[in-house]
Amino acid sequence: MSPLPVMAGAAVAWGVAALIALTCGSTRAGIRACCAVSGLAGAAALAGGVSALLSGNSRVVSAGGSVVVGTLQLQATSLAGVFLALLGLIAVATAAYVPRYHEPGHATGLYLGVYNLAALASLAVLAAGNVVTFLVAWETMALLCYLLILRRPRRREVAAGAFWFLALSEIGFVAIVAAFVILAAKTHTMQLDLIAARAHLVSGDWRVAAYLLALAGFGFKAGLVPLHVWLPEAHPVAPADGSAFLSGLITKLGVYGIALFGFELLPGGPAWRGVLTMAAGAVTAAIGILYALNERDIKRFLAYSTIENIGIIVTAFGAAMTFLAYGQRLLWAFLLLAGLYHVANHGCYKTLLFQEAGVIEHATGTRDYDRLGGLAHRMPRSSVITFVGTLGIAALPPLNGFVSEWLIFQGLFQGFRTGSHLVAILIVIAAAILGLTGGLAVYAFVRGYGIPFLGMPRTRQAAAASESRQPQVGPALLAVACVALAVGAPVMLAGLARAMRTVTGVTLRPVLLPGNLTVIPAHTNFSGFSPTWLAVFLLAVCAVPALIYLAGRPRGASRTEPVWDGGIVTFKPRMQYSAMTFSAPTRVMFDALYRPSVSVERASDEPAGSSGPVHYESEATPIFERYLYRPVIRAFEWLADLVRPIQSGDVNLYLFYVFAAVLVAYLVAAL
Amino acid sequence: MPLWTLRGLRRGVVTTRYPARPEPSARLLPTPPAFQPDVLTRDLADRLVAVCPSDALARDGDALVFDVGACTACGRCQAEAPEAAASSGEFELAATARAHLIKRIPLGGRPA
Amino acid sequence: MTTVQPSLAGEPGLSELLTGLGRDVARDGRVLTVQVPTAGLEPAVRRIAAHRGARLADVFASDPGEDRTPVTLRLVWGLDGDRGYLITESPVDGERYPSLSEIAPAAFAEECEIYEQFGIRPASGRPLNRVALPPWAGPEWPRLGRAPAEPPEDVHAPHHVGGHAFEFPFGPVRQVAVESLYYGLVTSGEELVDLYLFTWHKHRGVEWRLRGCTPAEALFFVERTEGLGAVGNAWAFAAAVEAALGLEPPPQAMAARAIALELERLYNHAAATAALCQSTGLVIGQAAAEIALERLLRVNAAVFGHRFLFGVVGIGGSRRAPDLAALRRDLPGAYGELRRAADALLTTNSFLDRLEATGVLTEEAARRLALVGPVARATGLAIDTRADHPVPPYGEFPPDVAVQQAGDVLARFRVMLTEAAESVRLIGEIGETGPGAGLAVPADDAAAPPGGTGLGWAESSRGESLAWVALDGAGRITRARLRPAAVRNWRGFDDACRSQNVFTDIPIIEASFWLTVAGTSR
Amino acid sequence: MTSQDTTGLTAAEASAELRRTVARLFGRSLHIRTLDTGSCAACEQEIRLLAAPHYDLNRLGFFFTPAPRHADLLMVTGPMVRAFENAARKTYEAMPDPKIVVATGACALGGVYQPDPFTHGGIGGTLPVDVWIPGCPPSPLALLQGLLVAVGRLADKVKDLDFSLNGTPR
Repeated sequence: MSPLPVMAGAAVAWGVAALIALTCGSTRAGIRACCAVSGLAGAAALAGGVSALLSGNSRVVSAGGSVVVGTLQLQATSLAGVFLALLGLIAVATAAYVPRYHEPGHATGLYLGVYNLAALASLAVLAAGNVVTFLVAWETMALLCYLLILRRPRRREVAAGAFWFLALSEIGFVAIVAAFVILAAKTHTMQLDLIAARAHLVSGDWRVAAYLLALAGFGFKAGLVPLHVWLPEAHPVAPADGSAFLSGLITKLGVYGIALFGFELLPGGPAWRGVLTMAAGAVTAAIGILYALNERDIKRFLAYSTIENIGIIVTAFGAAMTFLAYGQRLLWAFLLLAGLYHVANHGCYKTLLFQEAGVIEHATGTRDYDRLGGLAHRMPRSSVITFVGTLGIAALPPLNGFVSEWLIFQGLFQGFRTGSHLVAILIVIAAAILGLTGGLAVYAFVRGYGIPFLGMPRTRQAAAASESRQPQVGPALLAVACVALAVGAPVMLAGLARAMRTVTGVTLRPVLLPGNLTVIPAHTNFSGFSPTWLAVFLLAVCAVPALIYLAGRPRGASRTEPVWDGGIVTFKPRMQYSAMTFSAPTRVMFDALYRPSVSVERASDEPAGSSGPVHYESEATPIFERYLYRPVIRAFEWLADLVRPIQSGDVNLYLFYVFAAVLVAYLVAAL
Repeated sequence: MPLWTLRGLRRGVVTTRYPARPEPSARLLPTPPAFQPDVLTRDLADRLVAVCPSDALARDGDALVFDVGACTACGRCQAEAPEAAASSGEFELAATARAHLIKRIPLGGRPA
Repeated sequence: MTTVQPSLAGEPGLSELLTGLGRDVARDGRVLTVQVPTAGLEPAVRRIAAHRGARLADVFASDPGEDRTPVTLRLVWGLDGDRGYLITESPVDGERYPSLSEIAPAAFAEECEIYEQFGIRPASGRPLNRVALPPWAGPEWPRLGRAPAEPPEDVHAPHHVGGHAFEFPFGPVRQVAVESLYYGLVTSGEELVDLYLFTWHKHRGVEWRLRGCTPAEALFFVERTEGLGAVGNAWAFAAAVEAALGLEPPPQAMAARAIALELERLYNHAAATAALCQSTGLVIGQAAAEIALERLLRVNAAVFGHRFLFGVVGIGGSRRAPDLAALRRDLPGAYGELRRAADALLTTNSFLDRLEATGVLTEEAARRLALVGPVARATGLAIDTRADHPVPPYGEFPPDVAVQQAGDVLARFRVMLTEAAESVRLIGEIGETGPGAGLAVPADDAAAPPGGTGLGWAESSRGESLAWVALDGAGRITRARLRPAAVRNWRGFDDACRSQNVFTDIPIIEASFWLTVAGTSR
Repeated sequence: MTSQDTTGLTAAEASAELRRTVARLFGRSLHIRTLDTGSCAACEQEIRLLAAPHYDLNRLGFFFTPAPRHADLLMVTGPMVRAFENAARKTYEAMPDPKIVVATGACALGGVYQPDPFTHGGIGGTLPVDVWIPGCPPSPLALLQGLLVAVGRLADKVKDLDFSLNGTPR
């Protein structure tokens, strides 16, 4: 089955779904229909992605054309296949999620129309076989996502968040255009596969320039620090499935762009290019998780965690490029593989977590961790599903996050194979930073799961939460996907490795998987483990004590007593660890980064010993907004003031401008 | 810290051998009184009952009812009537039933 | 008390203070009593608080009985500069009286207590703490006076913890063999933001219970109000009764009391040392201090017949004669144990590091909260009733007051050690004066009918212990006010804990204060 | 509220039975939780001294534990202040069966305070007491003897004393 027709089908289906949504999205039936079609489209995209992975790069197909944008050229590459499959999966999950999440209405109809078109645009980005097609699709996708975020345009913060997204996206677009222009100019073609083929025509400096422009441009979308500021602003204001789509897929499109330039179009290059990418990734990962740790808002927390995961992926890519520069083609291919596997994993559990965040918000009316608590009793199904996702994203065995991060670490640990001491050390440092990140991630998600789901409800709303009539299928589906990606990792990796041969030309298969479900990081003499058997083993480890307990449980009479509370009158919700106090140690340890500003109001200062309400705030300084973006914005405002005078609105003055311009042009030509 | 261990060792053992051997310091402890029935008359008993601050003493007919549990060994009764009450010297007073601590001392004294 | 050195009110400052305060100044020995109408209370308090060496020692109320009005509000000022006490009496009609804690913050806890017990509250209307009554105490709950009219939740400070902090509940059932007490530790996860105490779990209503007792019966309860301060509190109470009845204890009895008081100081400071070692995890040091403590308690038993010196103090004198032979035989050895342990501790850096700059109290705070005893002296406040308001035998054997400046745990520890040495010296000297038992013989009833009021004080190991009694014609107590030192110093504990400390410092600070809950929730 | 109520034994038999159980179950390792229901702090001081070198209750197989969950024996001091009753019950309920309650000191035995609106005047009415240790405060030696009686390693000696100086002057 060749992928392109299937993808075409998906595209059509999404178009139809958009139409249905726009026309009759105000009725529940309309929404159901729209979602059914959109789900079909997702399934088709999934199938297309998988087949693209299996059948390798298809040839470029030119479909129609126009004077303006040139011919529309499409191609299904196995690199895009990964992202296609992810897009399909997310779309299916979202289709299952939307009908219960959104209330029918005109705005919902509009929103769903935009969403389906955005999915379509993303598909186009991934299928683009030609620079212009790519750019047009990319820009369309960006604008549609902007509208996606604007679900409730009345609210101030919504407009602000959406604007952050659009502004940074446009800056990035400029860089991307420039990068493509360089390539097209040097290789005299617009066709991506030809560009890849003629990459040798691009001289070293131009190569680097193009790559760096692409890294920056796509970095804005992917959320590389310091280009990440839109994520924590845009995610909270979008609807849950919207932010899930943004985090699960749109940021991955940025990653796709980086991979496209770094591996497909411009493979090879100086070592420092890889090291730079790696450094950017590592810094992004660490800063992302550190900021996540100090968020009270679930969605902002998840957004920062997305930044962290993007950082991990980009670190893997950067390390891969570095290895290639030292001729380690095996590790090059291996790390690309590991990075892509992490793309798939993160797409699954991050979408899951955002959808569950939406469920929590609908059930309790808040996203503030310190207003939740005890939901495990009120929302058992959600708590189980979220737990799977949390295990995954915290990279705890046996779930999928652990597999991909293990692969990435194993790749980084082989930095010594570069032969250069400096680079080896740099790679190990990157590994160390990722190690810190991993530890903090566990910490962050113990908090991210424990505070809302365990303990006592901190508010009446949390105590009254109910998950009846809340969407369950979508997240459940993704949870299954997470487990599959973990237990079935060897199989998936096999397929992925085979597919990536078309990109890297390296055959990993026998080394990576010597049968018996064991994964080996590129070099047989290094290490290896079997995700499948690990899962089985861990289940057994958990089961054995349970069995022993059940067997040896005393048969005598037993009492159940409340938790020992020191004999206080009543346990109050204010007496449990809160999200911010749980992460207080990091605020102390990393205060150089947070620059926390502490304010305490208490009744107890005067008169002596008077107790009463206490209020303690510790706010982290938004460094990047304050010290990086604000100056830039100021500069632009200043420039705008400068040029305002020439806009007088006087016709004669404009005529004079025209005359002057012509004159200058004439003189220049004459000289 | 090793220095402290040394200090501890140098200090030697002070631990009592009780219950294996009797503890000499026990004789210093205040102990509940024991009464001399022969000299106890009704009015003497009533005087003792009156001075007892912890209601450990009561008179029931011709017996002085002494609640060892309630006694704080404050010594007021001994001060009131040295001829009739003296420290019992008993400090091993733990009882497995409250009733074991209620003692009836017959009033054997002839009214003067 | 007849031990009046000439010249109370001889000082210029005091005389014009008194003239400023108004007409009727009664004088009983070293205690001045001034009638101040409620209207004039605020300026009077300002005037006195501004007076050099004046310290708000206690605030309490009493009513004529049967919940009748007016409630009389009494402020007891220690005029430490002028070697005397000043009591202002103000009858309060109605529910409100001028807010004292606005001027003298030390009055706050008593304002709360008076509200709970008599239903009158400061006019400022600021929220009050719960002190002695449990949250569910309704109007039917036994009180010294009328129950408050307003429902408590309108008046009591609510405990909300907002923002990035939470309350760490600790108690009332805490570690093994410590008293019941509830801490609310408000923490940001690392540092301590705030701390409040609930002590009502142990409130036994002693003052409520003493009404109608004879002083002798009352003394039995007073000793058992705070077992680790039995002598100090009993002395203060007995002195108050003696002042009320005009009794004069024989000198040898006062000497016996003094010896008991210093022995009490010794074993308490040894116990505090042991607690400090325990809180810093210095096991062997703790053992050494506990050996000293046990031997000191045995000295008590050998000298006075009771390990905690119960029953030594009697109304009008002393009921027990010290066994001076045993004292001279055992005390040096027992104190030697403490000395050795202390010397070793003062050379153990791992120990001193935990104490230094922990639980800091400034002199200003100590003055503001009118703290007493070693806690106050460790901040540089040289107050000691033995020196400032001497009663025999301290008149001729003045202690030299140990003072430290730092105000941290280490400073308190050093103060305690210096005081322990001083106590041994005093015991030695006073022991030479032939102390013995003996009770004052009451003056013949016809001449002086029993009754009246009196104030008494003593420097217990925790600081100034005050007592005030009013006796009716039958010589029974109509109102007895006990103010052990713990009442004052617990509120300093709040401040000390808040000053830049983390969780693990709190046991250390508590040990260095060495207070009892029994003393404050009596 | 003891664990033996159902067996229809009298309180004395029940506590004797219980102490046999304890002697069997806990042999020579018994964990102690203390509870202050309004004492004057002297009893607490004496209990603390049990662990001090002079008495060292660990040598007899007794250990202090702060967690009632791990405690086999509850040493209760004080006259059971009514405001504290709830906490006292909670502590008792938090202990696993079988458990021993030791009333420690004259207050706990009803010596100092009479029942009144503030205190129960003794813990007997609130908790099922198995062993009573008189004394104000009971000295560490008395406490040791009480603990040994509680686990059946010493006899209840006071039962046979008559506290009369007849014949045998001391």
